[in-house]
Amino acid sequence: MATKSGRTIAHVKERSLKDLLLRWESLLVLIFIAVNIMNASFSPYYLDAYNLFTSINGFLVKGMIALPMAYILLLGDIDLSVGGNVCLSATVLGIVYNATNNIWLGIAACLATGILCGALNGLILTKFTELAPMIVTLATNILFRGLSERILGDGSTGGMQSIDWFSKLYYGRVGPVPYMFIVFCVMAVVFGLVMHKTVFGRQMYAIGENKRAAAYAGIKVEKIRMFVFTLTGFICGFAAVFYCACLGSVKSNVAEGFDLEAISMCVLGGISTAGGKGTFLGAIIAIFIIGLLRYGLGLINLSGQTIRIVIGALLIAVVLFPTIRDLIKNRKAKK
Amino acid sequence: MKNKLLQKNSKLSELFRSREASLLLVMILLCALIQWRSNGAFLSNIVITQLTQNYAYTAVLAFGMLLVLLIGGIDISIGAILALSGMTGSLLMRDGFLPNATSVYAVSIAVGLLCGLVIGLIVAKGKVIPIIATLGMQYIFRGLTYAISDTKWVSSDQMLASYKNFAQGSFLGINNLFWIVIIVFIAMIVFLRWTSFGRQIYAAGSNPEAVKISGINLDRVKIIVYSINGAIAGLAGAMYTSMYATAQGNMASGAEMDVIAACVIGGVSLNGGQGTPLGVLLGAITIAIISKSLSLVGIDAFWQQALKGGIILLAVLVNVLVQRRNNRKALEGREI
Amino acid sequence: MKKLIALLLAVLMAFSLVACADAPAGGDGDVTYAIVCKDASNPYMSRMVSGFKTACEALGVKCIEKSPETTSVDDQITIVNELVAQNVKAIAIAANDAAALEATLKAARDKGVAVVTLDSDTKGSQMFINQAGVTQVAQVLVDSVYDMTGGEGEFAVLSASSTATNQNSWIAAMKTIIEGDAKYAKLKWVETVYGDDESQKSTDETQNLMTKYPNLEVICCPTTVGVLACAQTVQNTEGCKIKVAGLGLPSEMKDYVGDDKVCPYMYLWNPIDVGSCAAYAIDAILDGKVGEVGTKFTAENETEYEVMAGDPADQQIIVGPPFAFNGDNIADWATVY
Amino acid sequence: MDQPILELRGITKIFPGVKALDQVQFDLRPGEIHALMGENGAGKSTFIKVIMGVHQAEEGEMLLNGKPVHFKNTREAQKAGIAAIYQHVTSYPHLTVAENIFTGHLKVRFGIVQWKAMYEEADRLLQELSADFDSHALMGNLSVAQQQMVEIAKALSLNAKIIIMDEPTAALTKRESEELYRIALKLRDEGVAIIFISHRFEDMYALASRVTVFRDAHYIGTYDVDGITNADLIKAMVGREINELFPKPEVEIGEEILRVENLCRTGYFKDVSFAVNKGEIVGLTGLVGARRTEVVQTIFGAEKLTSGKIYLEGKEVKIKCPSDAMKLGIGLLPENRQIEGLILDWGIGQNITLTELKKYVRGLFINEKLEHITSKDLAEQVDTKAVSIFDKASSLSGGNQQKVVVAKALGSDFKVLILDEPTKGVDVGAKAAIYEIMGELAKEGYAIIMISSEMPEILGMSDRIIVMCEGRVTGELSREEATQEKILELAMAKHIAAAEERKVQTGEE
Repeated sequence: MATKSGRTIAHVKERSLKDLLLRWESLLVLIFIAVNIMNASFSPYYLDAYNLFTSINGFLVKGMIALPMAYILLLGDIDLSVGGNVCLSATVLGIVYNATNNIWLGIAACLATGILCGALNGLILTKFTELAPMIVTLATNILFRGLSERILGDGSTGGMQSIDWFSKLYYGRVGPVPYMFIVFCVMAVVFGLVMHKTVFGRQMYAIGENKRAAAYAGIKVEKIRMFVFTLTGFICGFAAVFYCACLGSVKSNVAEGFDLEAISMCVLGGISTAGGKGTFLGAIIAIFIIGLLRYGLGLINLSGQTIRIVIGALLIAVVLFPTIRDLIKNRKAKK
Repeated sequence: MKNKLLQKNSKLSELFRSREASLLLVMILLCALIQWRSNGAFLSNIVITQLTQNYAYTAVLAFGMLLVLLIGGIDISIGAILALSGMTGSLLMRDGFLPNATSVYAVSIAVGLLCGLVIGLIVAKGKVIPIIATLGMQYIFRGLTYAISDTKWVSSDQMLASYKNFAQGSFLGINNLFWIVIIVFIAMIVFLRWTSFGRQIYAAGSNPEAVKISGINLDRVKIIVYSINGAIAGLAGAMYTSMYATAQGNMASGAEMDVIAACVIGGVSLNGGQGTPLGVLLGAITIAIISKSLSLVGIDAFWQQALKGGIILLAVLVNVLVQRRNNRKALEGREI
Repeated sequence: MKKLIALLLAVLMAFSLVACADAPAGGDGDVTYAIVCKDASNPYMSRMVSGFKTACEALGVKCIEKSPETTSVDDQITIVNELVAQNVKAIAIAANDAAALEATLKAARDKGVAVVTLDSDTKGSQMFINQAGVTQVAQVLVDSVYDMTGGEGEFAVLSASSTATNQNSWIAAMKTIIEGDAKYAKLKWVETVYGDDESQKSTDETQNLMTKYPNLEVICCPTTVGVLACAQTVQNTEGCKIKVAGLGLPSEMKDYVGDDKVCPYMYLWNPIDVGSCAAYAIDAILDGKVGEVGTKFTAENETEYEVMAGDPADQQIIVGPPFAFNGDNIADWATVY
Repeated sequence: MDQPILELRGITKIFPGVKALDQVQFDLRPGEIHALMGENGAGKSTFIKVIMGVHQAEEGEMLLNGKPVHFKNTREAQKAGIAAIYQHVTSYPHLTVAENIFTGHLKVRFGIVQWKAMYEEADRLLQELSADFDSHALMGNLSVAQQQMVEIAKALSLNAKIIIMDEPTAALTKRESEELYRIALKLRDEGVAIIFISHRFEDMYALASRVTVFRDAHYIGTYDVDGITNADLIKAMVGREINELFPKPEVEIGEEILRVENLCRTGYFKDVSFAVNKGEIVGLTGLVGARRTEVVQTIFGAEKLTSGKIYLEGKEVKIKCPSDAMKLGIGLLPENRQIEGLILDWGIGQNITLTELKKYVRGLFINEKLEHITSKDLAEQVDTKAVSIFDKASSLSGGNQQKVVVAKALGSDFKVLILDEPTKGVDVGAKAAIYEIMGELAKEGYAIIMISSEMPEILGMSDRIIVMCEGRVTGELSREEATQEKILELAMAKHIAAAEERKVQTGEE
């Protein structure tokens, strides 16, 4: 069309081993391996498959919530209300089950509650775009938990575990592998493929990088945000079902701190809270790093507070990684 | 010329339209409602004294958070810093290293300052996003609090009488803790309005890119701001332990959320560059009134949390709607 | 780059070495008992742990202590799983929920681990080491309210959080007692409030009770954390005549207990004994000394306990009646726990 | 000849992977205005930042009044009497004008900021510049031209002996530019030496006595403005000759494609009506504040329409968001490329395919191979100067960024293309290429709306010209009848009317 200079542009990416090694995920894989070696060498009980899967099951409810949280962070948003949402959804499951004696109704109500809570967040944030997601979800978190407290008062609700198959959702296994682990893996694959291989995923990246440019490229920014917040709500409800299967009894203080835990997992996985950056693989590895590190340190009976310090230090050390890497790169470039 | 006249005239109306004014209005309405519902018990000398004493530390924390939010940062570790510094001061006092109340306060502030400095360095030099840096440090500070205290408490009888009495004492009829709030408030006004460093903080939040080429050392601003915020959290730690005459590992966990809510209600923007100490003071008082009065007006204990969340949400939404209305009015007034 | 990786690995290794050095080796043929608390920062719990530990030493077994950060039942499930994975022989747990641990504890028992509960009971436990019967505790609380009000007047209850199982059951029992006996007809229970075991909230709630009910005579706090904040607030309020009743640790409450102070007397049982008793009970269970209801075992100081039917645990023993602390004995007990 | 007040020799600046400056030199004499020219990406902005101490040069030396100096940061440069006005206005929107003027050197006594003295001094400086706003105004409420004036006041407040202006006229209208010339000449007469960076030849002719040219991080030469021809200068800048600047092809104009009637947006514009036909290029022009951009943003659905109707090929359409507009075949190339047009951190390939990702979906997923090949083709079609489609958009110069935006639009099936200031911040070489592409598009049957503030561009490219003034359409001119004077008259219609009204009023009194 225009006066051609005859310049050609390469469309195949050069892949160098060095670039691969300098990726965030490589660091995570290294840490993951290190954590496992460490755990296995310091505790003879670590590599017992049955117990290992028991412990994995223990953090998978949080892990499930970390999946849509990755989307939320990718969009440059944040959701501090997931803990409250899980709590309220689980409460509704228990209450409806006890009122109707029908577990299916309970599950349906639980999922509906999760969706409603997520949609509420989404609605407020997309109708009032000038509001910071942090403050809105902070308030709705208090609201959701508060509603659960209103419903339950000083009591609790439960009895779902008496249904054998329901209890098996959490406790059931194929060989040593829990059903829930399989469910989680399927979810992780789906979430990962959507994030990296589909139009929707690419659009989320675009929104996280630059909302205005995304809108000008014809992406329905607010629709996608609304959908992702609602999806997060749905996954909260979904996770709440497994959570109920695990606990069998719900009080208004369950699932406390799930929000920051899920965010920590994503952040360690390289999904920046500033939006638009990170890969799903990173988040998945990070879920297992945090979970297994906790388990390993628990097996050698470190106190909870020491484990907390180790995890905080790990998080800080890893997020400092890019700065250190650039520092080294620059020094080399100057030479 | 026309422009100038317009501006002069609108000074007064601008005052009425400011966020502070609308917040004040909401506060007055809220107080009136509570006064009515509590059969006149709310606006009594005693309740106001209790309010100022019990929420003094939250207000002080909010001023520190104001600085951080002004430069476009955030600090969700202040609850943990409060605990660590308050615990350190109390432990040293218990073991007899500190002779008087002043030294306990000094130690707590120093510990807080140190914590803040670490965060500042990570954010400024390590180029880590503030929310992530403080999320990680929060785990560390809280963990350290348990570790140094061996998960034990420091109890009332292990504390100096002068330390405990300070929090209960008053001067000119105003509780000592609230005096601290007043002093920090005035110091903030002077600092932010009348010192060149204070103005640099506003500049840094208003346009961080511009700051880099205007001769202001952005990293230095960040480090100092986080350090001041840490020191203030340390001060709040001492206030907390002297007020409640006990130091516990889990104290003030989740305080950061109330503090951020207070700032946002007070008109501080999470994007930086906007917010005033007066707004923050009003925001902190609003949050205190909500927390304090819900049970006072006889609202069922199980409703309180849900209501608190609802009210915070409502306050934020109303603020946006008022702001939108103002903008629309301004646009409609424009001549085309 | 290689250097960086090497450095990181080295740091990780160093971390783990340090970590390893602190940790007691969990097993290798040794017999290990574990105790799991409600949360890490509760002095009452740490007294219980110390009793358990001492008893373990006396019995010649190893002891692991673990606590979640907050009173969350999730973390307790994780902890129990970690303990089971280490092949501990027995777990004593102060449950954060009356039902939610059932499946986890059952799984532990299926693996041959002895499970007892102490302080707070839960489904799935073999034996509940009951510090004092629920009715017994409720009775002494009601009686102290009755005594402090002089038989009639207004009183309020300041509890921990609405999710605290123990507190809830005591409060429920208090209600039954008051409603069931004409003796208490003139006591007026004005409100139950929750201080969430936080200093600020407890102080607020106490102050609000004073404002709302000018004729309030007694505040009853069945929580060791709440009673402290409550007593402190009442003492700091000039001209306040309210008395504080409840359950409190002598060491924390030393300043406030006495005839002329805000809390004339209060109750508690010895948490050290509770912990110690749990260890002996485990020992007896593993030895097969106890089984059926009615069998007996001896614990520290030759004290003999009889196994009774439990609910929701299979069985229970009751350590002893609540003990009253007053101005005369508080100073002595403050040094003990 | 005077000794240079500022002299730089052999300056080299390296960024990771790129040599931004390679052995460049420059000298500035007292009381002269020295133009610095070069294509985007030639290294001018980096050069300024090296002088100001924002960046540290790897090699070379800088002499101030014959003495070697080395600034570690901007403050040191300012203390030495050098001030810079940057390309993108670097103001603080939430602060007052006075404070913006004094940022970095607030008037402080005993550690206390002297607000009163500052406002007085600021007002004095603004008066000197004949500004029409006062120092209490909030910076965020000012127009770009007014903000520029604040930047100049800032330089004056520093008592600078050397002022560097980086593309100060880029965002200004002709009238505003002339005001700037007046100020610059006044400063020169007062003995201030000025380094003036610009793309516009008219700036250079109006002001400078000498001109230095950079190209691709190298120093090319320094010339007397009177002694060099236009063509030679362009050759020096782009390294080749550009013959025809406005290659407007003759296209037969077809049926009406887009028509808007009585568009209104409260507070911005009112009663805007016009139409554009197949194969036609309609120029939309006016002074800053005419709200041309707001009109097209509204048509595109990026902003909310208060009232009015939009017809596409004769049928009324409702456009609520950009994706509606794009589905209907309306494309917008926004003025603010860096914020609205591109995702700077992404490769150019992904940028190009973003709008039409669905085209590359095979099955459930995006076929990346197909995506890469298509985006490569599109990028080559507009002759983007890049090594690979994985180059980050931020690494390209302004002109090449604009080409990527064009390539992005080419990937979609649009009928109407709206180009908002398509050559703003684009260097001469790329400009010609963009005009050429525009011509080709018109030939292919696109209906084109082009917003521009540059008179030659408007006159050279448009078939029809619509002029706006303060939110209203004030006139429409055909290609034949349009002249610079007529356009200006329409663009200032409301100003003139206001002035006359004032005259009448004073007459009555």
